[in-house]
Amino acid sequence: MDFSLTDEQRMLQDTVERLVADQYGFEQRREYMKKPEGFDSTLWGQMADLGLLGVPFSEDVGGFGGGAVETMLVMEAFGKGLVLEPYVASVLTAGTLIAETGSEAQQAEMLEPLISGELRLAFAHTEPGNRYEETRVATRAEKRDNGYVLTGRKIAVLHGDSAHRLIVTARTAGDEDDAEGLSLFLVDAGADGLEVSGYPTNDGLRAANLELDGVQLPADALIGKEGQAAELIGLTLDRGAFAVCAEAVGAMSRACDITLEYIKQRKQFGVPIGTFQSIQHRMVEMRIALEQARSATMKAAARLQDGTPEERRKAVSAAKVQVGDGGRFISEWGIQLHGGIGMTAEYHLPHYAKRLVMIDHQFGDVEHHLNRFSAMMDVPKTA
Amino acid sequence: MDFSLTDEQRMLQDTVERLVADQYGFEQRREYMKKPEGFDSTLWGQMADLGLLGVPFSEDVGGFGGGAVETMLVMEAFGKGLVLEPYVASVLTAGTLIAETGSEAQQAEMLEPLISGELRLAFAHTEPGNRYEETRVATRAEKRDNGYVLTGRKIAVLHGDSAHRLIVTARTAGDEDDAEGLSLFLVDAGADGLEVSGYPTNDGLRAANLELDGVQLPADALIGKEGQAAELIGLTLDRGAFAVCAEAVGAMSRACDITLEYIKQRKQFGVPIGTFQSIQHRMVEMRIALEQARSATMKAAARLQDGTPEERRKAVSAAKVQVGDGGRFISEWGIQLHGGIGMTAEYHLPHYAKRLVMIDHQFGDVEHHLNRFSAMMDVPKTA
Amino acid sequence: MDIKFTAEEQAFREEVRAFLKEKLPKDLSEKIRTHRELTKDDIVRWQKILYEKGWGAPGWPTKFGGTGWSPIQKAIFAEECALAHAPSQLPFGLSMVGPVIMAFGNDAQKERFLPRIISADDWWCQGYSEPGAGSDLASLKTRAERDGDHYIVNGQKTWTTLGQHADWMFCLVRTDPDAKKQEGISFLLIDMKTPGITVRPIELLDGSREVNEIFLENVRVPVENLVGEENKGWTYAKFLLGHERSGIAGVGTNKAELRRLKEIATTERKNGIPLIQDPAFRARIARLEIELEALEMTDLRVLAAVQQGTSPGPEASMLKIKGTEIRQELYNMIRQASGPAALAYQPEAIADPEAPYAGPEYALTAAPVYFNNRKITIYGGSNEIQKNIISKMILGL
Amino acid sequence: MDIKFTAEEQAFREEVRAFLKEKLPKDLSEKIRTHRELTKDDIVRWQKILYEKGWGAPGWPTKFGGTGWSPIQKAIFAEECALAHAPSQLPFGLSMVGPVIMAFGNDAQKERFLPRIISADDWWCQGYSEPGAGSDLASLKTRAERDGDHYIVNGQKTWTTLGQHADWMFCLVRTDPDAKKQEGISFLLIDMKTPGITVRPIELLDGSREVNEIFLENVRVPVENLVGEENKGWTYAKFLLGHERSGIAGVGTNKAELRRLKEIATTERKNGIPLIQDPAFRARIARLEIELEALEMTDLRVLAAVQQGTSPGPEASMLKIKGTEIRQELYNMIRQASGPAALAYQPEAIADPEAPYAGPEYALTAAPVYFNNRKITIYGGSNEIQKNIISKMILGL
Repeated sequence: MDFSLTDEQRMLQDTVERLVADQYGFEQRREYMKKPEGFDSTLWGQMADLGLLGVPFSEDVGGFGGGAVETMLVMEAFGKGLVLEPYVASVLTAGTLIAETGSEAQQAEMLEPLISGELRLAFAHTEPGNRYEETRVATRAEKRDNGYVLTGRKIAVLHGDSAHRLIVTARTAGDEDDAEGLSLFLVDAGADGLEVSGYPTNDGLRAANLELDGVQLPADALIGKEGQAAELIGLTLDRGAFAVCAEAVGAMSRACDITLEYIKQRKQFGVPIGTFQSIQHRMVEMRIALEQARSATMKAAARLQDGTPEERRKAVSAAKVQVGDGGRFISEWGIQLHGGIGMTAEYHLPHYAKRLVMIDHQFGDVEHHLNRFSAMMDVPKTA
Repeated sequence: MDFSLTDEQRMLQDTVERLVADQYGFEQRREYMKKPEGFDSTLWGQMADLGLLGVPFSEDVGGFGGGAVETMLVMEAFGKGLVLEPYVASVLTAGTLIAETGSEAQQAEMLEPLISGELRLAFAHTEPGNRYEETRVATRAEKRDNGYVLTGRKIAVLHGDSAHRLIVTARTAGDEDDAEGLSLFLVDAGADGLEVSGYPTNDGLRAANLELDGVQLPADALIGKEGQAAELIGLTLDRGAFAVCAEAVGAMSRACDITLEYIKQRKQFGVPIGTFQSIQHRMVEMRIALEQARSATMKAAARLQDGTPEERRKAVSAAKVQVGDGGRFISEWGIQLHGGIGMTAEYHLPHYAKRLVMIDHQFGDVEHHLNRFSAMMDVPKTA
Repeated sequence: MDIKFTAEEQAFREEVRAFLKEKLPKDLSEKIRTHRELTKDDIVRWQKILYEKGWGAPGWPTKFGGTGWSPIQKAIFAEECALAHAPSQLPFGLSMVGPVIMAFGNDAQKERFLPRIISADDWWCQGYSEPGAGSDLASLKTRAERDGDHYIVNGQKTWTTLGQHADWMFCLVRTDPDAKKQEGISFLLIDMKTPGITVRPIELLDGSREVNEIFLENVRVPVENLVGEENKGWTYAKFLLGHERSGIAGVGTNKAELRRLKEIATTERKNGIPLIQDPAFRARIARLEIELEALEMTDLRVLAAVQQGTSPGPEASMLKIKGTEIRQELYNMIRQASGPAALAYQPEAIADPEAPYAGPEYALTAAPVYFNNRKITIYGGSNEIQKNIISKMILGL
Repeated sequence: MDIKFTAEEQAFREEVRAFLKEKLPKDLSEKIRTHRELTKDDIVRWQKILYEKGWGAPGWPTKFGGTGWSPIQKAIFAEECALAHAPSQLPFGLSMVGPVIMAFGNDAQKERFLPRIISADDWWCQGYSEPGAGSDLASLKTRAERDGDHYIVNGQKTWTTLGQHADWMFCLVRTDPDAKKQEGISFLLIDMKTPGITVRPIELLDGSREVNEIFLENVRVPVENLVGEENKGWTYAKFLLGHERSGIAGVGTNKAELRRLKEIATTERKNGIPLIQDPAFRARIARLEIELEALEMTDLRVLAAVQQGTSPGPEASMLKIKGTEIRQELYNMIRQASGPAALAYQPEAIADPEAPYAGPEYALTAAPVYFNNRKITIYGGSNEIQKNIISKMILGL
């Protein structure tokens, strides 16, 4: 049992935190948001230069060789700055998938430009009919002419409009909710028959809907084994869920700090409102929610690193529930304790609130993960 | 829309409130609890003399001709005094059943002594296997020799040990959870084959478990039509649920008053703890819970009086949920705001808390009624 | 005790319902149903329709052109309007400055201002809050100095809802700088076209621009626009705040939003079955409905007391607390029910019902409405302030 | 960062587990599992078994006969004991007066008192709280006046847990009546057999008699029983309160009770199927388990910090708040799960495992345990006090 960081981890943390402190002021972030991609590509390049885009990849492909703990450190710092760049989409979900499951050719082609920031990927799984389910996929990939033809719709693809290539989940066999028959495909953003409609999200990030209308793919667009992607999809979604949990912990801690600072200086009836006991107790409850979310996220990190799939799934679901509930609690009370100023777009706090609440719409919400945990929970055998 | 009471209702309320104020001091109640029946039979006689035992019965059988509003007034006052007498068991559930469904002979035989306090009844429905379900009954009544033979177990029969006769639900046909095939039987407390094991309950009242081991009954022990009792059982349980809701409103209001008084006089660090904002706000939340529970109970009264069975069921379930949650909230915070003294048997508040929490175990708990309401709730048709 | 609406009340409800069915424009009700942005014209149009019918001022006595309805009738009208997705009537003239003018204004003011409120010819906004003052109105800084027949007003107001459209503002100003906090305040009516007034919209977290900062720089206000006596404004202000509270529980709106939540949960599918069949989600809806039904009854109990002459007083604070808690949870559940589609932020489509958008209709506004409605426990006296009021006025703490 | 127990820690856990399996008497563990009343002898018996093993004082350094375990080891031991349903060790000697004597007592006191705490030859109780003082310890009224070699003690203590069995009481007394509130207090050790001491059990709402009032009337206490310096007792009292907090999260107990809740919910049937298959009830259990798993991790984070020399300090308040909230909700759900059978109140059967009772075993204690455990958010510094501590010490408010 050891909660301390290695020297390397501490250096990584310093690097990211410095980057965020230097480059993610409130006004800077506003400017990044206005760019066509919805983030700053120069900064993306800087992240590459600092080695951040290689954090989860092994050293022999030019990466940092980091695991879940390293991901957690990066994402927590990103959460403090409300970083807009497509790190979860390109590096932690799609990128990790290629690194682990891509063919030698796919890895050779993509990992180096991914780590250097030239290539951006996105992971396209959600559909109008699947809400947060892992294996409910209606998008079909038909085998034809030594390749595949994809038809279907994807929604809420994080950073799908700025990605150069998309990893798309599609069904090569089976019915809509079968775990069997799911496959992963690489699709170029400019492919014929693919329409990408990007839009901003409520938290200032970006996403896209995809229309796949007979998109023709060569045989080597397949990632991994045909029809066997269910477990991989589950793992990838869990990685995404874990990443946004860590991001949320960063955002929650900033939201707590901002609120604490505010109630110390804001005066009403001549005294700081932080001297009112009901406000103090609420602030304490916010801090407890933060610590509980942090603990659950740390446990998820451990289980992603060394757990069985079942342990990983349970721990990720537990963390997503804690982060979902705790994030909302901190967001809502953060705004409430601020009063009017907490409602305004010109103030920083509500942007943390928006990100925290939107995180509940990514990679499964509280209800989804509570159900998943509940189904896996140890129970005595029924007599 | 008229929330005012008639003169008659106001007089009834005054009568009951005076009785409670005069006869239900803390020490008096302690003494009543020590009696073998668990209540004071002299007081029961007084209630009869005041006409209280006739409240729900029609005037032509010597009753008051009251409806749900009258029941509510009586029970709320009883709740304020934590009255121990078997009013719900004998008058409001079993008694009303006889008055509405009993044969002429049954009514002629029982109503007068019931109203005069000589005869006490109890309603025995709950079984080890049915929790709070209305039609899950395993107790069997077999037809034999121009009569019936009852076999089964009943638990948590309110005041079952002091009743002279018991109304027992049993199955004359069908499987354990069929709505069809349920019947009601009158069983004498001293019947052969009936074993009544009484015990105090956690709130200072009494209940009993029954073992029915081949209890032989004549044909006229049947109440109503054979096999058709399901709706009647439901109505009787709803009447019981409503009665304890009204009782709970009375107990909640006393618990609020006691706590309010306490936080005004109790000093800590030199000032009354009622000046601490967090305590004030909690007290306000307790009062809101009380008002919401009162409103829901009033609506249930209206629906019992003039609603369809479906409306009645919904309103009773809504009230039982509000009372269950609100009663627990007020009990737990009432104790917490009191601190140590709120934990002691010598102080009055915790006795309100115990009754309020135990009410959740009678006639269906929050979970049961939330499910029932949820199933009946209006929803749009599924596309 | 008879907890049913009387035959007359029921007939009145039918009359309102029939009127709404006939006269409420479909484009407006659709905008309200789907939480789209209303234009100034939308709001004016609906008020003029009510005015034509004679229902322009449900809360006013007949002698000032109001309906003279009883509290229960007003509640029935409000509920039916909400269920039919009618736009809300602007409170600034009808519920705020109007009653103050009726009670404390002179005849000239009554004749000049009251009719134009009902007919929607004047759009009013409020000049109460100031930057940094929160719920502490008495710490007011905006000054008005007498200069002949005019006051010269200097200062800043904020959180002025829909002030960007306003013709007139009612404004608390400090006329005696030496008086103690709550004294020396006056109640002025200011023509928004007067030189020296600048309106700056404040963007809220959901991107909406419904509140404003208002800067007043040497604004000349004729003395005839003073309501009541100089330095007595605090009395009128308190009167106004007391008046603001009818319909505060928002039962009708809550019912309409509950219905909408159920519709969404019936459309959305989870694991292939309608979300509303999910036992846990359905139980949460049931619990909200139970709370709302109880609130409706609590509201009626308060209304019945008002009808019999009791003041709504601090009980209204309970209604506000519970009503806003329920509404916020409704919007929270609508957001959750909308799933991943609720991520998309498309303000053009919220402003323009003809514009295209990505997701299902309800997902378009699910998150913005949730965020925007965090305000309802803050504005108009935060729920904490409401608890302080109950604590003091009802509990005597 | 490596969030796994080390091989050594794992081996230690196995050792504890094996010991418990072998040495923990079945009748005791069954009493604990089913929440029956423990006799004095039950508690002493278990302490003596631990003492035999050399584990009588898990929190003490080896030189005083303790185990010298690390914080993580102590946590593992506590968790395994809870999971095996071992009785709790009495904290009054081991966690309260023991550490005070070690830190501030003289050698004679150490030799005389410490060994007898570990061997369970002395049963200690605490004399801190006084009637009407609540969490405000400094308003202490019990007086001790010097009379030669003795103090004469007069006053009253209350909430003295298990004082009815006690051989000794450690007691805060006022030795300088003129000093300011927190000064002038001394820390005395009082032999409960001394004339003038009356112990009156207080019946709690569940009928249990675990706390007492203690009346002291001209009780003569030898001066040698003063710990440390006269009038410095407040310092020792604060030290003691800081020490009382290890294991405050109660993770092991919470785990054991969660397991029990699941067993009950598996046995109980609702509509003919096990209650644990009811989606709403099951989801509530899941949410508690999620909270508990997070609390376990929070607890380990604090322990790891302590292991590295940081003081547990105000973070322990968080553990107390969350740990007690979870435990109360566990008991609440056990009560609910037990259904109508939880109505029965049968104290004879709670006191005597051989006595008959009406319902299933878990229903017997479901309600009394729920009621009794309302105390855990009150005693030992109420959760509101804990929030005040965090507010002041961590948040700087």
